[in-house]
Amino acid sequence: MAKPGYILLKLVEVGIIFFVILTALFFLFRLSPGDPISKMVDPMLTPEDMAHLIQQMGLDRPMWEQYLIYVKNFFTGHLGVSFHYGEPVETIIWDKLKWTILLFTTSTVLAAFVGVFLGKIAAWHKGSRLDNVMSISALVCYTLFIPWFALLLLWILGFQWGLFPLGGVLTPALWISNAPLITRILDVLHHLMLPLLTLFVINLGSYLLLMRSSMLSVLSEDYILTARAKGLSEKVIRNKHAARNAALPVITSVGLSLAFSINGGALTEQIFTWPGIGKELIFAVSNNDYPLAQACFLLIALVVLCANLIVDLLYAWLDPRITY
Amino acid sequence: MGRIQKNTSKLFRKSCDLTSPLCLVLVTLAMLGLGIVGLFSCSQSKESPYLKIGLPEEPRSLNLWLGTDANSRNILSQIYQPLFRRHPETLEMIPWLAQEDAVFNEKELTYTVKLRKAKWSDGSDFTSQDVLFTRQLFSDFRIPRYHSHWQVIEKAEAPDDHTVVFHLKEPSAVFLPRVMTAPMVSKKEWEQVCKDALATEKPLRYLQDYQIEKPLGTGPFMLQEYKKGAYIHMVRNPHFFGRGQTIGNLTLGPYVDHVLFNIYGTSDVAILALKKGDIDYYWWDIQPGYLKDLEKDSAVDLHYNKKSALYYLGFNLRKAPFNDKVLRQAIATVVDKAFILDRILQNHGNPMHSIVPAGNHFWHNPDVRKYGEGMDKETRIKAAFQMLSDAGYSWEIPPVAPDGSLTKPSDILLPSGEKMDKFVILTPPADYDPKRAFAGTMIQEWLRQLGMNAFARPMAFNSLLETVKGKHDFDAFVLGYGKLDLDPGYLASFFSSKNDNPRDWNMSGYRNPEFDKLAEMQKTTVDVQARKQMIFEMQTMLMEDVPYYPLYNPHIIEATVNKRFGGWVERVDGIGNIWSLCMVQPVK
Amino acid sequence: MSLLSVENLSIGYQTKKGMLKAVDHIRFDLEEGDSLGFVGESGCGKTTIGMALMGLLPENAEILEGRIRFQGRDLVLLTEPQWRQVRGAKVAMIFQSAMNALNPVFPVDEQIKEAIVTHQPDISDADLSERMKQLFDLVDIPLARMKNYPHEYSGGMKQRAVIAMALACDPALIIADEPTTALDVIVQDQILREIKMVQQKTRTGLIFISHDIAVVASVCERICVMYAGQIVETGTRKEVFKSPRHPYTQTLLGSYLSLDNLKDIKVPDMKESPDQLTDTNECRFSGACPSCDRKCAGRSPEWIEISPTHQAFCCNPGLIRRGHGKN
Amino acid sequence: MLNKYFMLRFYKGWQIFIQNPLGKTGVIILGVFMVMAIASFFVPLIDPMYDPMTGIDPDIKLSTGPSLTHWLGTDNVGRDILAQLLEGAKVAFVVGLSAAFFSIVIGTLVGMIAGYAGGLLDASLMRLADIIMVLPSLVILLILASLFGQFNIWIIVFIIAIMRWPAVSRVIRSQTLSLKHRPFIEASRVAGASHVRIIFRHIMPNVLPLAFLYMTFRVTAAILVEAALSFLGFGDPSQVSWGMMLQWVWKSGHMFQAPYWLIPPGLCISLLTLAFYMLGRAMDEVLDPRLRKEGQSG
Repeated sequence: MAKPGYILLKLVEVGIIFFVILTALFFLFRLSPGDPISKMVDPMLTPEDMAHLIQQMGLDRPMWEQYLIYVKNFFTGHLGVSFHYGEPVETIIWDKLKWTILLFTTSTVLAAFVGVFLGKIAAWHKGSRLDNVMSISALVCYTLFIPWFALLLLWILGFQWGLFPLGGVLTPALWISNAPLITRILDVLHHLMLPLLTLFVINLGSYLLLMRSSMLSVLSEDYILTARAKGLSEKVIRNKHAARNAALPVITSVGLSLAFSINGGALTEQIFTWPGIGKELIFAVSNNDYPLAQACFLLIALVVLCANLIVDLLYAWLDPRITY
Repeated sequence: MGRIQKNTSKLFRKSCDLTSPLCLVLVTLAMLGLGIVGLFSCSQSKESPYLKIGLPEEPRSLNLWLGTDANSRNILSQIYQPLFRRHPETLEMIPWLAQEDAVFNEKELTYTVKLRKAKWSDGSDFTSQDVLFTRQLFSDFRIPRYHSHWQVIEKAEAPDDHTVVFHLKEPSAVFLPRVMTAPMVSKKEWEQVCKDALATEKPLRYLQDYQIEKPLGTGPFMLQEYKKGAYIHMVRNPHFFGRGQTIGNLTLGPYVDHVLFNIYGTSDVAILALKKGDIDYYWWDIQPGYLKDLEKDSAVDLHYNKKSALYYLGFNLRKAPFNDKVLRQAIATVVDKAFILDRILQNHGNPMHSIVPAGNHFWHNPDVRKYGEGMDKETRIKAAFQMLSDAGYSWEIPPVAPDGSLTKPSDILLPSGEKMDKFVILTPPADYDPKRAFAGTMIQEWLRQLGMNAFARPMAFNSLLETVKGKHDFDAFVLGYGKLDLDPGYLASFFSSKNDNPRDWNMSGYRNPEFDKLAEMQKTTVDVQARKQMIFEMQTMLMEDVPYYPLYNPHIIEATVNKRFGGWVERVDGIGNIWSLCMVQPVK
Repeated sequence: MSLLSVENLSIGYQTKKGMLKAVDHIRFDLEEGDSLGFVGESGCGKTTIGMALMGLLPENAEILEGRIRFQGRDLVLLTEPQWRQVRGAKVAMIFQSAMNALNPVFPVDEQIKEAIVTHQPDISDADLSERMKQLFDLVDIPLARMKNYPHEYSGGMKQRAVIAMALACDPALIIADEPTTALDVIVQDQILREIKMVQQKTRTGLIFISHDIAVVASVCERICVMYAGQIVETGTRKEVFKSPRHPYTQTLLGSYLSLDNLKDIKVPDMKESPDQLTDTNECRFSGACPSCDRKCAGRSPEWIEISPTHQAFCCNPGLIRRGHGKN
Repeated sequence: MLNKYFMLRFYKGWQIFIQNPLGKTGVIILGVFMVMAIASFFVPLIDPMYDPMTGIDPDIKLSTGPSLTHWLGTDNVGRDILAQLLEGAKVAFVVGLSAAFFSIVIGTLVGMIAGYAGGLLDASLMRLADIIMVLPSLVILLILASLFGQFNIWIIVFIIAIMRWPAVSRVIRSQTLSLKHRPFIEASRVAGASHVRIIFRHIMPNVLPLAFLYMTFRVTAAILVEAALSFLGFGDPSQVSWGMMLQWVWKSGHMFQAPYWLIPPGLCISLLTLAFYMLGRAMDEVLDPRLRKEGQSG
């Protein structure tokens, strides 16, 4: 279980992996064809200008030198300045991260709660019509193609019924006409709804299925029989004895999915033009904005690694029976 | 250990008890509730005094040395002003920050420019010192785009606060259109920054990365607030020199006090916002796909304007088979511009016959050699077949049978007798520019009817440029320039043989001594008419040798809502220009 | 009258292959404070009986006929809510695998308290903790360990805790289903003594289910030997142990006791041929019976009384009466 | 002999499998898509204008709704949507199956070797697996794709495979570990069988069913990733795929006007993944006895 030694080991491991990724990333970016200015098709830009720009970006230096600088800066906390925005990467990322966090924590947590709740019911009535309906629809939700689903929502709820805005995070007109704070918050929430709904539905599916199966395996445990033998009411057995054990894997997977949300995040943010990390990453990458892209990806990697670490430890704590 | 577990188990107790039906109800309620709030807030946003303009993307930066992308320029061009700019209709250079036309002294090689009594938006005066400073800045930092042109100035001096005299190294044809159109910046705002920058080992980078909260300019508007990823709020500049003045027979405003730029990520959303009336104008051209239902909408005005753009099929003249002029001409002949126009642009554009677009009416040479003009498919193929067979190309099965009927030809053989091996036409991918991608596909089909096995291959834009411009390792490609400068100087940069090296602008490797000579000459020819002759001459040469074959030139289609504001200024390249923003006024 | 009397109880499982009888016309009585052991190989239906007495039969099982009289009421007729009154309160169970019988995410005491509180909702905290102390003393688990989590307990302690849980509301009847199988011999011994001692102290009725006749014998006054869903022999510990009459009993004893007996014991496996459990009056052991002759074939066995307390179920009265000293 | 045993096992599995409702629906849906994929070969033969990539209907300029000549309508340059849909089915199968297959092959091999060899090799391999497992595959692909221009479909497949083997190898490994000390392995080792032989003749047949199970899940993942990639515009631009179609409808500004264009591709992606997933679930129940319906308890 979670002995300090174990934790230390894990930490070291994470550190190493991270450094590997960091290095791999650097060379990946530098060895790829094209550079930040190769996209500029502006006849007014002479080759001299381009050379000058490259030199100013420090891309004319030998690779190893660039690498050393990059590593040094990284460990002295300088992620560099974005080629595209000319702003320190940290500030940009923080700007975007706020929105990503807002979107994903809310959607994941909501989905987890509802999913656990429904999964519990489904498992409890295993084989009933209710169960079948629930788990099939969960399956469907789970396998929905995110962008497509997002586009559909956009089309129906946003366009046809005009219930929600079609993108962005706020209504400019509302904000400059210094509206009261509450209205602004509501405005943001209102913009949040569609992406939230998308992610919610998709996560819901997976959590429901997860909860259901883990609940089923718990229900076949002996202590459930014991609980029955005590003459406890079904409700107590289900909610207290079964659900709590069954919830463990879900809780842990919440941690993981928060990290992996980046995957689906890129898509969702792209479609709803939600100014989050995922969207930024895609943008930065397709513009060869090395510092920004690298920082974004490192951030993601870091989050994922930490999430895994935490999950490992959590498991070790929560469930002495599990050993790996 | 046990304790930890107890806590965690507590935690789970909570979590599980929370998951009650309430949760579901809550979620749904929240959604509906917010839905309503949203509607209310939207309806609220409907009536407001602002001129609302949609931007397709986040501007790169409000630092004009970095913000060279379309969106940044749209914003900055309202702030930083040049000494001269082009008149929207005549397209001639007219004084802007300058008081009157520049006076050229032949033998001294000097331009004398009188400046307006303009003020910076903070109320301080705009003086000749600022101009000198700007010039110094260009050369100190070798500012891309400007430095190369400003080099022509040997020295500049300011006899008084509102006069600047530029001493030129050599006569320059592009002094007004290229040099004098550079934005002027305030000494006050930049002096300190420049000092610091020059102290670092990467001055330009420092300058570009410098964060400016409120750009200081002389233009009609100034920045009020910039909310990243959401909007840019600009207000009228009380000190704008042009207000109430009549410049180029337009009495300038601006007639609106606030301009609000909404930043949208995608065109769909922006255009829907337009239809809903959330914005008055979307500063981007509209894909034909949207036109169908925009035309139905009576509240929306569509503006079709000529574009100074060039979309062309380029050949690699450095190697076979395209080093043969006849082959290129034959290909030019089979390419059905009318079809491309009709199918891809859905007739929102005009065919292109010279490198200089027709929209640029002053420099465009209307009578260059035209290929396959007015022919139908069959005659095209026959004509091309004729040209090729005359030049010694042959087929097992020729595309045109002896009896004059079209057949499916076998592979074409070069004059040397060996088979022409397959070649690739590189195009941008469909998502970057569907027009070019599909144009490529069609050209492929046409060439196959001549027995050439051509393959149109969409390629990610980055690597496309890398291959074509960087490595020169290609057969043919379809590319274009959305915004060509109105001065035809680019002819020189695209086709002079001295630019035929990697990363430089002569991508197809065109080498023609006479052309080079003209190209050099026109640069220093100050007499416009003389220069015009040369430019025409050059165009004729190019269309004879077809290193590039111009394909089409789309109209720029823009949409405005006519309910609140009117008076947009139409111009080649559309209504998105400073004139519009100076002229637009609320409709009664 | 007796605490528990089961009258020709039959229980069947609904499976893909149709209705399988796991328990076939069982009858037995149990007096106040008396202890009865069920012994037989796995699959013979003994666990099913236990479950039936707890009203915890799986969904696909149903009671086909018969009555379970407990304290004068017929448990077969109880509804689920009524069952809940009985379970834990009047009838308690000690489960097979003690290892997993406790919920890993709750402290032990909490789980036991739960049992009490469910049946005596208005018990005062004082009484409750008093009661807990008694229980833990009874099964001697140090009070200090009360608040621990199951996985911090040893196997034996877990089992003790389970026993304590069963005793929590001092029930009139305890059903112990293989309570010691998972434990090593030493602990097993302690636990058995534990159970016996407790049972005598609290004068509860005990039904002890095991495949190990020796274990049963060490705990119970009376023993029922089961085979293929039927009781084939019943009697006091002495009777069954000293003079087993039914061939199957003898085989069982043989397989456990005599080291010198070398003939391999054919023990037919239920799972392979479940159709044996479908209705048939023929002797089910005949297939494997060492002393079966053609006289048996086709005859249906009946109860043969050796003594008022000792009966066997066979179709060969002579054989049974004679006791045909196989050993 | 082992193979016969394997076949038998497979057959038994199939029996249970086909009784399972999930499995049945999955198979049916798959069948439909199979037909579509096969049809894609013949459609262009009817008329070149039905070629999904280059076929252009001469008398259609705008995207038009369903008609007799184009049952699902056309896209904005007059290409037949149905044809593209069929082509997409083909591509989806190719991508999904091949990616899954490669990842399974890699995963199984690594798993078996790691499990069988144990020791340092095992440890290092599993570490590697961990590292790869924590990387979000879509993002990786995005970066690679946009850095190196665009990929052709096979490179994408390959990268997906590379990203997806670890989960498999973990399972296979544990399975191998449990097999390693089974009598019949011991026996053959005593009998002097070479390691290679043991791995391939004795261990592999026993782990293959599991591998199959995982294959179905890989397929879903692969299809989704490819689609997502193409949707974001980093796919193979010279290759029609469902993701591409969605991307075209989105980028060409038809998503709010051409539901007949917007809905089919996504629907297909979702359905196909659903089908494979159902298959996986069904197999799960076949191969994992714990999930099977309990028989009687004695």
